[in-house]
Amino acid sequence: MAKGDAKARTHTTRAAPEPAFVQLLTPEGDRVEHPDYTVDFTDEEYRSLYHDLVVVRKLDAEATALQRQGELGIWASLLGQEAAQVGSGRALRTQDMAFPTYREHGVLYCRGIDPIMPLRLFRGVDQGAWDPNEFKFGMYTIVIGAQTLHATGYAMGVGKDGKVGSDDGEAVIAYFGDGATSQGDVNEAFIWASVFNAPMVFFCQNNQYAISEPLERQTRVPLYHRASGFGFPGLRVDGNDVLACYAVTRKALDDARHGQGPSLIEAYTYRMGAHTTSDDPTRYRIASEVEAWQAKDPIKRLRAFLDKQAIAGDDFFAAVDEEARVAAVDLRERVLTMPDPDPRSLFDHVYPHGSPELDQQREQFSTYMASFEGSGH
Amino acid sequence: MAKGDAKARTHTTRAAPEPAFVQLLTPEGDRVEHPDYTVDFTDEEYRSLYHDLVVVRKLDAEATALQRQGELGIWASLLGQEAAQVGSGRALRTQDMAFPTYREHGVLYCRGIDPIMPLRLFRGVDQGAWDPNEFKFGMYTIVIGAQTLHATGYAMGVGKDGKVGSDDGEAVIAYFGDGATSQGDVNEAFIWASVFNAPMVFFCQNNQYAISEPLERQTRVPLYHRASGFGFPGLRVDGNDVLACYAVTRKALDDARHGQGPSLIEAYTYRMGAHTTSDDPTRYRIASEVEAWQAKDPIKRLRAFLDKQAIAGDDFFAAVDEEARVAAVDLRERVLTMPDPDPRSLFDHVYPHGSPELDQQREQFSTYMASFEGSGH
Amino acid sequence: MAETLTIGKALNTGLRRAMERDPKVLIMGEDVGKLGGVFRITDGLQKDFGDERVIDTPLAESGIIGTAVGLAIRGYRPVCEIQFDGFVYPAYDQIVSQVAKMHYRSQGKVSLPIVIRIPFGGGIGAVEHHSESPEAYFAHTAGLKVVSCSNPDDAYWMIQQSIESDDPIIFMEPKRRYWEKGQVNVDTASAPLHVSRVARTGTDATVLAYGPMVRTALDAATAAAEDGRELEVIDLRTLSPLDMGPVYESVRRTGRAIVVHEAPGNLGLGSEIAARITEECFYSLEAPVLRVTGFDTPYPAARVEEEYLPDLDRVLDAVDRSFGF
Amino acid sequence: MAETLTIGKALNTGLRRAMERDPKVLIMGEDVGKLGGVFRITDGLQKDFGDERVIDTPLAESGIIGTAVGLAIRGYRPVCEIQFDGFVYPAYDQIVSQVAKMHYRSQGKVSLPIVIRIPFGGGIGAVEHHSESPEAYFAHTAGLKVVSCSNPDDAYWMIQQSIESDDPIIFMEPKRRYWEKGQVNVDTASAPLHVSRVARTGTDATVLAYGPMVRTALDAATAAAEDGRELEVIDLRTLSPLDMGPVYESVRRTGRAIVVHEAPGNLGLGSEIAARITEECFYSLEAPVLRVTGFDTPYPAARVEEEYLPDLDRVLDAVDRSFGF
Ligand SMILES: Cc1ncc(C[n+]2csc(CCOP(=O)(O)OP(=O)(O)O)c2C)c(N)n1
Ligand SMILES: Cc1ncc(C[n+]2csc(CCOP(=O)(O)OP(=O)(O)O)c2C)c(N)n1
Ligand SMILES: [Mg+2]
Ligand SMILES: [Mg+2]
Repeated sequence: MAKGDAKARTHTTRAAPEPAFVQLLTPEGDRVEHPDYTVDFTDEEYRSLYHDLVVVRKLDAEATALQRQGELGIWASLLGQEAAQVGSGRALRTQDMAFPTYREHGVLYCRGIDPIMPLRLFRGVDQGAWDPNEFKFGMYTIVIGAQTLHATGYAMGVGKDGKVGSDDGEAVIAYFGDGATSQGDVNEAFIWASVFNAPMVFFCQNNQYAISEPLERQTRVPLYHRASGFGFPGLRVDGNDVLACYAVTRKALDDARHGQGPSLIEAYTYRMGAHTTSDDPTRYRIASEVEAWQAKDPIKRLRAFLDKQAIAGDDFFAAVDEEARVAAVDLRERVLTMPDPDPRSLFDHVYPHGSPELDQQREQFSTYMASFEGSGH
Repeated sequence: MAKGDAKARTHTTRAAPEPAFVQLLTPEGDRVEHPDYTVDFTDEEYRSLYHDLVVVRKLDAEATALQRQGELGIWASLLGQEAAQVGSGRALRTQDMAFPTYREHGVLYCRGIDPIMPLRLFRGVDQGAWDPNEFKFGMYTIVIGAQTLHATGYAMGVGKDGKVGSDDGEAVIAYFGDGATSQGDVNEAFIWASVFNAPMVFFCQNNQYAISEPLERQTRVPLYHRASGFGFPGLRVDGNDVLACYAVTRKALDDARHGQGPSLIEAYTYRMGAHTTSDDPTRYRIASEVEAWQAKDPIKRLRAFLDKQAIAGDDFFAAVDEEARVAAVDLRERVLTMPDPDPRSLFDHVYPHGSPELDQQREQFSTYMASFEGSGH
Repeated sequence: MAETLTIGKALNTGLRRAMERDPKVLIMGEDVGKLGGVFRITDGLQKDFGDERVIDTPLAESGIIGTAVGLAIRGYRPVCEIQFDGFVYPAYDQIVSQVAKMHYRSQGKVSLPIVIRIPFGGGIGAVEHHSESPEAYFAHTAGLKVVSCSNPDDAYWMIQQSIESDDPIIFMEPKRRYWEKGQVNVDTASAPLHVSRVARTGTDATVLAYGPMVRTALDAATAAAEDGRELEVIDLRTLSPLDMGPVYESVRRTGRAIVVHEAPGNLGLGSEIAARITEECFYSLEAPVLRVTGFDTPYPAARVEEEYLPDLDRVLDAVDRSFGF
Repeated sequence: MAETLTIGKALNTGLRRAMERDPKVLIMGEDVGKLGGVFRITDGLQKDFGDERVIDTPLAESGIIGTAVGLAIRGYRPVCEIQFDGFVYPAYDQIVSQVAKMHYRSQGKVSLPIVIRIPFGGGIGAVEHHSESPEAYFAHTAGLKVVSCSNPDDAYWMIQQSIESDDPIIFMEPKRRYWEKGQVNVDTASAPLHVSRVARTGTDATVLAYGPMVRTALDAATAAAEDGRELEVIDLRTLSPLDMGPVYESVRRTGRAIVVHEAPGNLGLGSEIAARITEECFYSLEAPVLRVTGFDTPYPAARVEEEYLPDLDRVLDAVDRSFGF
């Protein structure tokens, strides 16, 4: 029954600016009502949402700058997608688990992980070694779509643990992009989640591009339609509206934790920057398109709202900016002073129980390295 | 527009015995009307359809018997699925291309391929060496789902060749089972076909089982729903009704050849026998279920129809049975006298351009084999 | 206590023991439930442990392994069945990019105690994709361990040891030998998981084999003995890491080595083993290490598989050639 | 006529020539269109040949290869780009079970003239999955041919020869060398596709390499020459089938061989080459064939990749060890 409801819901999102999606805050910063979704944040919570958006964008910009200066090998910027990430990331309850791609720096931040962690990965110092179980946030996953199956398996485990069916239930969210929807793995994850009625939320950030390829290379209908063919609800949300992203994700997670199975959220947004710092988007998209999206900026609209509603004023905005600046300076300093890993560490952790072959290789390598010592090599 | 039509069609199949599907001939042999589909066969054509159903079943039974007697390694019987295969197989126009699984002996027969061919494969004499391009019928594909991508690629090629958009256009049909719908490849084929608007018909024989696993292990909604999520029409047809299978496939192929893109047909049927001769279905399904489906037998109902309509009488039925018997005897004789392949042939055809390494291995092998000659080995 | 079991039944019993011992152990795969798997290796387990622990999955190998990864992160110990060797490839990405690497990437924070069972090899008269030997693909992949059992006692113990191990393990089952019987000591394991073992002692040449070819090698040794040649047969058991100690020791004594496997020779296990023996025992070798393997063709039609597969005669022929050096 | 081109530009120009020559040649892959591929190897091709021939595909590697199979059956000659080495695995099933086998299964009735281009190897400071060397997985697979170019002239010609060949070919591109320049003779190919070639003559030891490691081997030879040791360097070029003739000839002269590759040593190409050399040149070898390879770990984080990758010093160290025997 709940399933039926949810499904119907998919098709009842009110008439909104093309394309139809759930929106609670217009680009101009006006709060609009939606029949099925709302938020009741305190002023403090609104301000804190704004804070997170600003800090996350600033840290991201700092990482991009660090890459330009040669301090990172590459960087995948979240610019433009802050609302989708902070909105969904804050919708997670403590017990919920998230499985990211390589771009979810905003969600990572909401999970309380030190924002330096992904920079270690992109600097090439490690491969993203936070503890997924400690922070309830999986490892970054670069192979497109693979994490959606991990998330689904994890969610099956939640079910086996009896952690579904109450307010304390656990839910799992899998992040992926518009491009990822074409991978077999993602579609298999849809099947598994629906067959096992796993407590899953599939959160697709449709940022309109998979590197250079526009959405039309992956689908000829809106992506959120995909879900219905697998037998679970799908909806589209304004991905630049942090309130709407929060509301729909919170609801989907709560449905999942109460045993109502999976759902798909398509957060309709835009990748404002390059795919990564290695990319040159001028080759495949025009400036006017980017400008049109500039007008829908997620931070600007929340700021306008806070302003209009007198929830926050210039002092607050200045204070947040300063906090973000300090955080960025701190990030930079820690990156610059980050030591390179010990070469011998490359042999560590291949196997939980080790391997005599690797022990031997490590030893030979150490001897070999030692042979250069003192030789000025 | 045509696309819209087709889609609407999906949801307008008239109220029919549960589950809702396109049916033109009831299990009792009564012709029923459908708002969107019909057939206008001549009496001769009706009789010939019946002929094919009977012959195909008889040959299949003979193959099963041959396997039981140790003449084939294994056999995948089509018992129960004759209508889905002959109906769709005869709906193909000469220029159309088909990509089968390992069970499409009925379609193979309709394509004019000597029915001995799959027995060579299941006997272990070869790996199914008919010429796909000569017969417009691809090789049997055992890896579940792989052929759906081949079909889609082929269909993209049809488009590139400008062979879409007129009555002479070419269409491509991919066969697969209910189990196959869970494979990444099949879902990727849906995506490719829809993005490139390929002239494809996806023909899923839902025979209710993937070996021992019932449909619920693959989906929680009817399989034909899957298509809508990918943006093309899907429908369910009574897979035991040869007329309906013919009609819906013919229409879908014609739509495809005229440039209206892909569609999915779910032929709702039942695997009356074991998955293969190695399988023991008593482990996972009950006799009463099989009996219920017995009443929906595809041949019985067409015979009843021909009888009631006085299109054919006992003489005809007897003649067809005799023809089938003779064909089966012929098949058996040819299997029994089939020579084993020359062991040296195992080195042939690995590469179109050969390989010096293999030439050497073949030569060494020949020398080695020769060393036994005269030794009574 | 010793029981006489087939390899298949020993695996089944070993799985049962593992499930009894640890409630986190799950069985996943196609048809593993009511059917008990197409080879009945999981027979009766769903009946006794329920369908939350013995899971008939949707038909997609990447899904099986990918969800097993998630279950493992959640604390489960999934034992995944791949129905036949030739059907593991759709899961290849999840195996080599995810299963193999997660412990490394996470610097040990995530262990994936996943066992992937693969019935492998030919000789059963099957159609294509049902007779392959993909072990080299996995052995070449750092982060995976690969083992293969050759007899009921090893089947019984190695499957349990694999499930207990926190390493991700590819468990290659000699499908053509499933019905072969032997004694199983159900009280004590005769050896740890990652060691190779002398299966027959000999002095003249060393024959190395694993899985289904161990029986072939032993048969060859029996035949050779009649001709007065004593072959030492080593059952490798662990394919990655290789346990070369007993091999080097043997080859240093015999001066000759022959590696036997069904997989194509080119870049098969035999090439690695030959390279290592040559490096380690260079001055002991009377002849180059020879390889008796499947040919470098796709697995052929069943009616010629006997010619494709190494057999007693081809092993003896290689022994002769070794002595010809 | 000789032109100076980078390896990347030589590939691009070679692709263009092939497309001009045969309208059936198609380019397929992720971002191969407007972007020209992440390495710009297909730069400008969609503009000039249209999007029916240069196809930006949905993001799924199995789909790319699976549809290429269908296009090939229809008479096309698809050239598929896999964006990075570590992303080929989702297509593994289609490659090893379909592409590799269809000619064999159909007894020659179906040819699949598909080229699968894979930029491979490390040394570019990338994140995980972007620096792998999966060639052994393909070389072990009967039915595939595998080649790798190491310089602009070969890049230009080998890509054209691969596209003209009816064999399915895995074309390994040395991504870290894309920007290295060299002379390309655009009139005549210097060699057929499946031959190895002496890249530098020498008398003391033979160093075998392919793709990105050829440059490393040549640098090592230059350094060794300063120390009075003349290394012969052979660029293998074809990894399956291997062209061992020139290798045997060389090793019979030098008595020593060192194989160099980035891929992990365990079951890498080096093991096969070592095994074959030992079989063929047993009495000529002064030392076992040594291997200088990536370690048996997943590809490590970029800041330690220099230690992971074979370099000049490690090659020279192996030469020293070879002389130590
Ligand atoms: C299996 C695989 N194929 C190719 C790539 C290379 N690649 C990295 S990101 C990307 C595009 C992803 O697009 P999308 O899913 O929309 O996510 P976005 O980057 O836009 O957030 C591609 C093709 C990859 N990482 N994995
Ligand atoms: C990739 C792959 N995995 C597993 C198998 C083993 N297998 C053969 S048939 C089959 C079930 C197929 O079910 P379905 O698609 O419904 O087709 P049906 O046999 O019912 O016609 C399975 C699991 C296979 N052939 N290929
Ligand atoms: Mg995107
Ligand atoms: Mg079925």
